[in-house]
Amino acid sequence: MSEEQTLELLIGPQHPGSGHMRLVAEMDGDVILNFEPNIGYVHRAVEKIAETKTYVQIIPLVERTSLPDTANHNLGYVLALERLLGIDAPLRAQYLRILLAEINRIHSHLYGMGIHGNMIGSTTMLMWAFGDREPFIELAQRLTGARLSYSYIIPGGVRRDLPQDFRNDALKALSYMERRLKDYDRIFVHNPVTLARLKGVGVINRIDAARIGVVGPNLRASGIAYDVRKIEPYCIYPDLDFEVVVRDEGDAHARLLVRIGEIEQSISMIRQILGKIPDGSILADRYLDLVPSRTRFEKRSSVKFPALFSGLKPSKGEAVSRVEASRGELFHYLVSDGSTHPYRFRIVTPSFKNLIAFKHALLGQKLADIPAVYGSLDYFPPEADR
Amino acid sequence: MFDAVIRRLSRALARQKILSSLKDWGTSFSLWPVHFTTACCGSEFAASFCPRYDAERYGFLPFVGTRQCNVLFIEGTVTKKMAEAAKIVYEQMPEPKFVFAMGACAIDGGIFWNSYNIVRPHEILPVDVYIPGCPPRPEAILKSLTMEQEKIRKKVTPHPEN
Amino acid sequence: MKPKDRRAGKLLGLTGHMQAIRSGIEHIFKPRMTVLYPEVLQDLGPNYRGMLKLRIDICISCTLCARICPSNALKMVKVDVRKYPGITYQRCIFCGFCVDICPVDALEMSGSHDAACYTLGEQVLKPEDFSKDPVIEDKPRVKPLFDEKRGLRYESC
Amino acid sequence: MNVVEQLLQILLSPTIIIPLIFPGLLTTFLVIIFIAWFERKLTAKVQLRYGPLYVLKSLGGLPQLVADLLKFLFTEIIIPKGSDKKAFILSPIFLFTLSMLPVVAIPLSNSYAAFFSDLSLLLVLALLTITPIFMLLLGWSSNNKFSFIGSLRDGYLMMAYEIPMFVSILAMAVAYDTLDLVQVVGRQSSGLWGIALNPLAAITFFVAMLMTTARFPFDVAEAESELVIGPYTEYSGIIFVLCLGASYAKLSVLSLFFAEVFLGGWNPLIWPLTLNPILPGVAVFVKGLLVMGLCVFMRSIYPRFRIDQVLKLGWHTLFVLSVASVALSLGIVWVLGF
Repeated sequence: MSEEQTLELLIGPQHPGSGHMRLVAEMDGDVILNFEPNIGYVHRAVEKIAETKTYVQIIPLVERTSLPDTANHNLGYVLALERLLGIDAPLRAQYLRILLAEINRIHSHLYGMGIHGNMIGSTTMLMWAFGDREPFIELAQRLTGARLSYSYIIPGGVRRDLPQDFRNDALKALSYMERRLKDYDRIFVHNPVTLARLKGVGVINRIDAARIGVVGPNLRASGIAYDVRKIEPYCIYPDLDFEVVVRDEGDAHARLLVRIGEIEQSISMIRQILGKIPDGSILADRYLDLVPSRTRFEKRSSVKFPALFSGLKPSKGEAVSRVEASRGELFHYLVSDGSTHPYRFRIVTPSFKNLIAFKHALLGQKLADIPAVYGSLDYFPPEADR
Repeated sequence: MFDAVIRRLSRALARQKILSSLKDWGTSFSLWPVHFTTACCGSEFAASFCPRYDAERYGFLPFVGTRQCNVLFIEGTVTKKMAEAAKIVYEQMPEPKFVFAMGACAIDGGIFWNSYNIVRPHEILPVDVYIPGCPPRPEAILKSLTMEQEKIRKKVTPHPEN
Repeated sequence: MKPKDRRAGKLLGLTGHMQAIRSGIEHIFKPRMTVLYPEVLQDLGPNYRGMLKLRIDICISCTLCARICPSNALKMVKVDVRKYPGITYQRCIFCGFCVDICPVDALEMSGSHDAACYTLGEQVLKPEDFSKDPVIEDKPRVKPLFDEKRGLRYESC
Repeated sequence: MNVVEQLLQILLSPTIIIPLIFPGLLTTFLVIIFIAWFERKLTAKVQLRYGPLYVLKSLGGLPQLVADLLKFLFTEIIIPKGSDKKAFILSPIFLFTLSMLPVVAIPLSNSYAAFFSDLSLLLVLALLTITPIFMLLLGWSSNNKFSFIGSLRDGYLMMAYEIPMFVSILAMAVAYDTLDLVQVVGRQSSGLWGIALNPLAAITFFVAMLMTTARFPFDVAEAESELVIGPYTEYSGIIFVLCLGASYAKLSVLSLFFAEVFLGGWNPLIWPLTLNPILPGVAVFVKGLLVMGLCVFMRSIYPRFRIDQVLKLGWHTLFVLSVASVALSLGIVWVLGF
């Protein structure tokens, strides 16, 4: 088609519907002929900087790739590091890790839903979702001491024990969330305008989803029950009873419904964890023995780092880990040359995997579908750009 | 001739105390940040508008276009690619305009201080208020707002460093 | 390149409209979630990772905090004869690693995290300034409590 | 003294007061400021937060819009390089004036109107029809892709709402057997208001009104997540306020119109209203404000439609509804024998 007939729209990086990237859409009238997300606006060289930092210093660094979803990124990195170091966390620490990961999954999904609502014009959904994130952020803050950047999971365990009253508070927040999900249904999820905007929009069918390598809730909305928590269970997921939420439609609305389903699953998982969390140590004995006895965690609610942590030296080798982050499968690859810094560090983030879905789902759609699909994919640019 | 008269008249009017204090009052309660998310601090920036903190109480309304807004909120790291966009956005905004640098990354790089791809915003933009933290709490954002409002109303020198 | 076949959905789903409107009206009468920040301060809990404070009298100058700091925000600065950590909040990411690795508990975290400043220089603290208490405004405090109906509610304490 | 008295007489004559003070410029201005504040507050309340507050805490942030206005008054006006300067500056002014102009044709009581016309029902709508032309000009002169698409969408939107709106008003004209707004209100003095007489026409007109004034869920022309802010993208300073004010002015005019045609205007004409010819106008304004409140409430409930869905709604549903409302009116006339 000749150039005069098409219109090239540059959406972003300063645009209410773009986030931290530029979307280049070639339009014929109201129909998208070609769609190119232009990424790299938030490329901060996380993997390269990691080579200049010690192993423990990388923990806050990997979190910064995905601020709404820090716990899962933290967990993924630490699992890889633990494989390199050859240690295991005690059972209670494992439970606490998954507890934080599931709390984080809930508020990360709410973040995505809120942005999705705002993208198609429902500011109420944005505000409600962001307001209802707060109880879970508050829970995580009581547990870890920070709102979003938890840095909670360390090699060999976790940094803090459950605070007092945490169980009651968490149960209250969970039942509140269950109540609120019904409100969301009424005002947003089953709102006729939302249905008109999202049903049948941005369809990725089962075969395409598998072919282009979409991950996470977006893949499960296309009818493929792929979840690392089931396929390659880590930590205590084998002990937990949960289902993989799958829908067959593959459209923007199905992706929204999958997220809501996963919030429900996470709620039930947190209930199970709170019910059967065992007593015990929260840091591996190997490190606990290195801490001066008067600062041991038995006498306080948080662990002390052994001085060793300022210069951990894993043996030569390489390790990988896979975890199911809120946005999909997260892969960490770590190579050690026996020094205090990793030789090579690589993250494959779910957002980067989902990026290709943009191009696929938006061809032939209308201009107004760009934000609808963008929101439904729950794409977080810093995570993709690293 | 006519233009010059008008210009002189309007300048003389704007220098009047009542008018300038009205202007300062209006501007300080109507700081509209432009929708320009530079990095991950955007998630806490959004949280400061959420019902728990509700920055709109100060008339701080996130608005859409550059031409209507007067606040540029640098939300976290500015990469080299984003820095160009940040400068363009700043130039597109009408005077008077204010720049907030949010988060450690927007002050001195934070944890990314030795990255090859970052720019320190105060090198390219006249920053009014710095908010430390990684990410800063929404409270800190609200506090920076009140500080900026005071600064506008009390006529503190805008950029003491430059 | 054919546009994909699509269903526009039922535009006249009357029950859906009625439910949405009813839900909207119901929420007009629900209590707000907002904590009125500048009038009251939120209690951040005992182990919140806020602004740092150095207790210079018990610091043993072991440099562990400066070595573990992921963003090189803590640096050892010479005071008289010994070196003590100084901090720059220009870079500090509030990870709390320095507090947790300190073998003598000379560093502690305060419950204050709402800081902002006009200039860059204010954020660099030498050991002497670092050992002062962070400025905490004297305002009424509220404690967030969990509630099944409202999510979070605030009670003054 | 004589000159002063004459001057006063001229200034206080209805021909001056009506366009400038009540219900003209000043009142409309106050109503716009109030309703924009009310929109922000109501949306905030549904979203469980406060909305504008600290600008004047004792009044719940009521002067917030004054502050915004002052800010815009004193900000730089940027005229982009590639724009058509004359059209760029003049079209918002025309847009705002024309959006407000129909107010003069709306009578506020039997004897209080800028000018009485036998065709005032049509006049109001006809004057409003001109505004989309300036909207198109606005978008075209900005020389920005987003404004261009936005104004085109506004043009398309006009196709969707104009005909149902006219036809639904036609239905009311048939039912009342007049095109004069004073008589329209007079017909409703029996207590049978237009909304009860012909609910179909009322619903059609209300939805068309939401479309005309770009309220949710039909604000496709200003859809912020895809088109920044549509036709107004390049506007800054006080001319942006005119652009934004135009849609609120339209809303205020149409709400008054709705109150007169469907909500009985100044009926019931009870005691305090009979004292002065201006007082019934207050009753109309109160009803108008209620309608406006309902319109801005939609923001907190709905997302926005896509443009093709709005067009479909306009032609498939609203048009059919409006034709049905004409049939209903004919039936009413036939049965009741007006």
